[in-house]
Amino acid sequence: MGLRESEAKIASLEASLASLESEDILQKEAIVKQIEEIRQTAYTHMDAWDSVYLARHPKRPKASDYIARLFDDFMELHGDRFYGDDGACQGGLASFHGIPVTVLAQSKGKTLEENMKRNFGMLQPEGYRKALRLAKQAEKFHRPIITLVDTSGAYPGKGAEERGQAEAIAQCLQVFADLKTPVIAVVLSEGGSGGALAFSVADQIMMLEHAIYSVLSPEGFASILWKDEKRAAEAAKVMELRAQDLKRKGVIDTIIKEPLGGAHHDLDYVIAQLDEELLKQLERLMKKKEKTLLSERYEKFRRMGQSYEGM
Amino acid sequence: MGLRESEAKIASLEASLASLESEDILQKEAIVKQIEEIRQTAYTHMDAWDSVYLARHPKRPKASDYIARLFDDFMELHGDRFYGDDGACQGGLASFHGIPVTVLAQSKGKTLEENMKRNFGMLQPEGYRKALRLAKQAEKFHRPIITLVDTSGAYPGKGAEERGQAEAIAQCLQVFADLKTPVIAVVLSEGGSGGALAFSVADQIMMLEHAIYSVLSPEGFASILWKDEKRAAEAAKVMELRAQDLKRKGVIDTIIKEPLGGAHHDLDYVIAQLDEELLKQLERLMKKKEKTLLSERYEKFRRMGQSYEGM
Amino acid sequence: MEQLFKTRKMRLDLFKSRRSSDQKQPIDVPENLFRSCSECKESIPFEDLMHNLYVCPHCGAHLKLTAHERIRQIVDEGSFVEMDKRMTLLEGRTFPGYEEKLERLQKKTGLYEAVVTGTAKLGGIKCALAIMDSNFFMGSMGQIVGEKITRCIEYATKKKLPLIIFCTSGGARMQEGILSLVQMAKTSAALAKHHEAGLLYISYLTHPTTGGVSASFAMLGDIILAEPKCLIGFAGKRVIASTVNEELPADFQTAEFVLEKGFIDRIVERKDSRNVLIQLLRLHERRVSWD
Amino acid sequence: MEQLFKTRKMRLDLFKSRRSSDQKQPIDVPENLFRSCSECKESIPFEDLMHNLYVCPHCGAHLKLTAHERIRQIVDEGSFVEMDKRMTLLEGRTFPGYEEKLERLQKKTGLYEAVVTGTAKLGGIKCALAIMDSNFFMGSMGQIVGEKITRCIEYATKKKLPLIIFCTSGGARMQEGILSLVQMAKTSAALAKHHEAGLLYISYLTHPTTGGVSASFAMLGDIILAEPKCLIGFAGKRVIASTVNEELPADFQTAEFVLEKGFIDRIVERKDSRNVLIQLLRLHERRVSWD
Ligand SMILES: [Zn+2]
Ligand SMILES: [Zn+2]
Repeated sequence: MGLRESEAKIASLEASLASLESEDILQKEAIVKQIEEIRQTAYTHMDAWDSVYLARHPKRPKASDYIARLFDDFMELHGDRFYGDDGACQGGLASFHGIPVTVLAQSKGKTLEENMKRNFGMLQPEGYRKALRLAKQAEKFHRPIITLVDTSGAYPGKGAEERGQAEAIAQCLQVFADLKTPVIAVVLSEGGSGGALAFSVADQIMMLEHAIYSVLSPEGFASILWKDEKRAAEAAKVMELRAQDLKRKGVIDTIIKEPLGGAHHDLDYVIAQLDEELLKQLERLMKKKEKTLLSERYEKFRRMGQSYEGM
Repeated sequence: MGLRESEAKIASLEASLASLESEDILQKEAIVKQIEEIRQTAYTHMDAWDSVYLARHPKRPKASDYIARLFDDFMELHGDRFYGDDGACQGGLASFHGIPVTVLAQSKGKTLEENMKRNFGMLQPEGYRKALRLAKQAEKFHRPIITLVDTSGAYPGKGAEERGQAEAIAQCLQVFADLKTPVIAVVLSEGGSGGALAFSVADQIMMLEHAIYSVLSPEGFASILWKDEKRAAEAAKVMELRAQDLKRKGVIDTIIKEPLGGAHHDLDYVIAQLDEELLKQLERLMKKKEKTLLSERYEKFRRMGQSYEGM
Repeated sequence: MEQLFKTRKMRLDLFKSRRSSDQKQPIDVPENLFRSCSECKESIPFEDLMHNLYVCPHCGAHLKLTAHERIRQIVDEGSFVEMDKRMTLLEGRTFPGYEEKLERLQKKTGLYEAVVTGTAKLGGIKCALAIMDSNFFMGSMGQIVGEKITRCIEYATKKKLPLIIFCTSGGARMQEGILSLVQMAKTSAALAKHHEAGLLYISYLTHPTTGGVSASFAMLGDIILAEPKCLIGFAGKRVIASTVNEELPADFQTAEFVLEKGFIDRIVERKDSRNVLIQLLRLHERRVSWD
Repeated sequence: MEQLFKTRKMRLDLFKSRRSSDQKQPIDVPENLFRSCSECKESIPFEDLMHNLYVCPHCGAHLKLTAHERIRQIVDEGSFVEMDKRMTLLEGRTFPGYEEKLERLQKKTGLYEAVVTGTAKLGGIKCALAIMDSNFFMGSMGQIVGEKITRCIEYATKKKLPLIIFCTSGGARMQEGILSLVQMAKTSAALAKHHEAGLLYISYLTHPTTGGVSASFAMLGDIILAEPKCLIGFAGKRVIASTVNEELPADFQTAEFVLEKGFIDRIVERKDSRNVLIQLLRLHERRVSWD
């Protein structure tokens, strides 16, 4: 039984629990016990497809929730200075434990209305260019950058192609690689394809336990390789898109534990860990000389995928 | 009699000359003499409004004529890498006496069709951003820049405002002020308002004898100050928009002489002078240390308009 | 860390009370005078208007401020020190009627030119400050405006100060011809040096910011703020409408429109402007422990 | 100065004659073979096609080249020295069927991976060169493609060489998962260093340049050239059409379309490509008398 089915089952058990008369104590206890068992089994035996489910869970906290809780005095700044202001990219200044930081977030909405404005967290070229502008501004003022990654991927739209999303993403990759200020990336939920990578060229990459980060969505992967979008669950299992897989491969550095059932069950728990880890890493990175910082960042990405022979 | 009227008169005299029988020798000689007199008077007693006429003369050579004659192997490069490729701004690489240079030109067309493509030499934001891109590229490779100025001004269009022509012009002014490579500007014909200024932040500013360079077109000036566009001729006379006025004010450095009647009467004459002067200045500027070059450029603009009291 | 925040909060509260007390003392205002809102045409007692920072209590319109009223609203009380106050044009006033108009405006406004420059403290942080005044020649930029702003920028660069410019301008001062145009280049060049020095420049756009000022220092801020509904644009609306031969959208060239097009960072209401500026200055204070 | 030009011209003529003689020697081609044009479907004798640089003589379509044919067309004869020729994946071929497919392609193409890297001279100027080959796994970028290109860039940086990359790619190598995605970052980081060193990078886009390659090194050239009509884009046309729920223009994502949108510098026909590259390299030769 996958997590989707388990949660459905729990929901139906909770419904029957509610419908029981107050005197059916034994029956109630049995159901409660059954719910607890399902919960334990489901949440402690999660596979990759379950992580995909949690990463996209409607109740999963969004970037704005983290911004509100992690930072003081967030002042959002707008616009790419070329074409527009992309609602899917929220950027601005904030104070983190008294340290001024630039925050760059991929933001999904919480309501349909907000999601229309935020394009469901899929950035347009303007979003990457806004991030680039604010990143260069952060560099000017030696201000560390914290990025929050949550996007299913770049937006497959006509305008996004016309206005050069390929170029915009490529610029992010090149500029962040050489940005003379510390950068920390946190993969919150979905880290899909080039859109996520554009915000992940960082000195330290953290990832929430049930976030996913992959070359493509499982659906896209199944569709391209097996011509069958419905085999997404199967794809998820071979794609190694979970935090634990990525840590093993050296693509991310730190896993932020989530409470049983996912971040939305206890956001404070996640925030507390993230806050501690961010402060620790920020202080570590801010101590480094610029040259060391940059050469270590270079080496970090340089090392990814070194298993070849026959040169 | 202004130049417009003189040229009209000459044209009608030439027509009657052509209609005369071949035996009317005396009559012919009289007309030829009359033409020559008008020509001499007209071309040697030109006022500002006559310069406006010549600067906009349909036969006046365009930036593309100068590019073809001054440079070897011009390779045009396109695009701003943000939104589009502006036909009103022609930029590219070329060789000038064996020296690689970047050429940035404001280009009017010669036919209606070409003018549609080139928007009559009025740049869109994309044009300024293309120039900025190529200017930064020139800086990367320590390649001198030669700009050719010929625009009636920025384009008063809806899209140009939406895509931030104010920002694009401002960026040109700031970036060129600090660009770490020699820049020479040549005002070819019309240098109108911020659109022209964006291409004129240079170490050396040359101007053709009958080109004009002003805060606004005479028509616009008359319309704003006197609410009467028809007083453009009068405006031209008080605006001090001729090369000689600008040299006196310290806004330009060198005047390139034109043949009697304007550049279109003998382009080779203009090219020969321009070629010599460009080479001389280029060699002079390329010898300078970067720091000297930049501080002299700064001082050049810093000094403009220093007549104040009462600090 | 917590202590730091407490201190900050205390300081902030102090400023707030100081400012509100400041605002409660009407200065030099004849009693019982009314002014009508330029937007909704409602008649408002002058004193009410002043206490409301010259924002119309009926429709929220941000009415025109003099440079000195702006300074009073923004800076720590008594901290403003003016620079180059009496600078005026020595030559080049030859355009018919120009000299007379300048003199008339000087008498009327008490200003010598369309910008007031100097230094001040905001929340205790020293910065260089230039405030344009559209009561003087529609805030148009001639040689003196260009020169004063350039000096202010240069002073900021030399003293490593953050810079704030409140923009309002109808564009270049036509009467000064080409020498007004080149002020765009001069001020932008000075900003290039300030930028190279790693210093903060906040540009604050107010109604209207157009023409040559919009296409130079107004658009070059690290951070660009704007007052609600103010007009921001390069070319004039009427000229554009006749070029494109179509109706322009109602909000064309408003701050809200320009924000959506990606060219300004935030729209800040007048009541928040001092606090926002202080917050920005604080976030850019030079940290001893850093670099 | 004149002498300099004469020498250059002589050199150029020499190269031209060298290349044309080069092209007149058919190499390893079985006689009387025909190939049909992928665009107009005309049948063309293989030898004619080869002499025409694999451009269809009927419709001008620029047909697919192997990496080695591209090298033959571009570089000074005999000047190419390959790097990392036999580099292949040691681990991470676990995806079902992936290992077999790699081996099959290696046998079929004679290549070890989808890119050939090395150094060569063009018009006598040495440069680093990477040429992708879409015959191998649609030119998709996995760890080896990323590693070889990164090494090639790093070599160019170390030896202060200009760099030319001929791009053609269907995108990331899905079978290698996240490690294919991060090659975009790795190659872009290497280019950042090459760029910082003030060196020239020319990106040359050929059919098709899409996905992860388009969103990394393909779009980072100082100068970006493209072959006529080649497909350039990030997202797939079908996906976009279903997202926007409308017909896309016929020329959507063609080189001509992308040129108009401002993202490439020039469209260069295959017959001109060698000369254009040489001209660009010459214009960027390091001048002794300068800096
Ligand atoms: Zn009102
Ligand atoms: Zn064909």
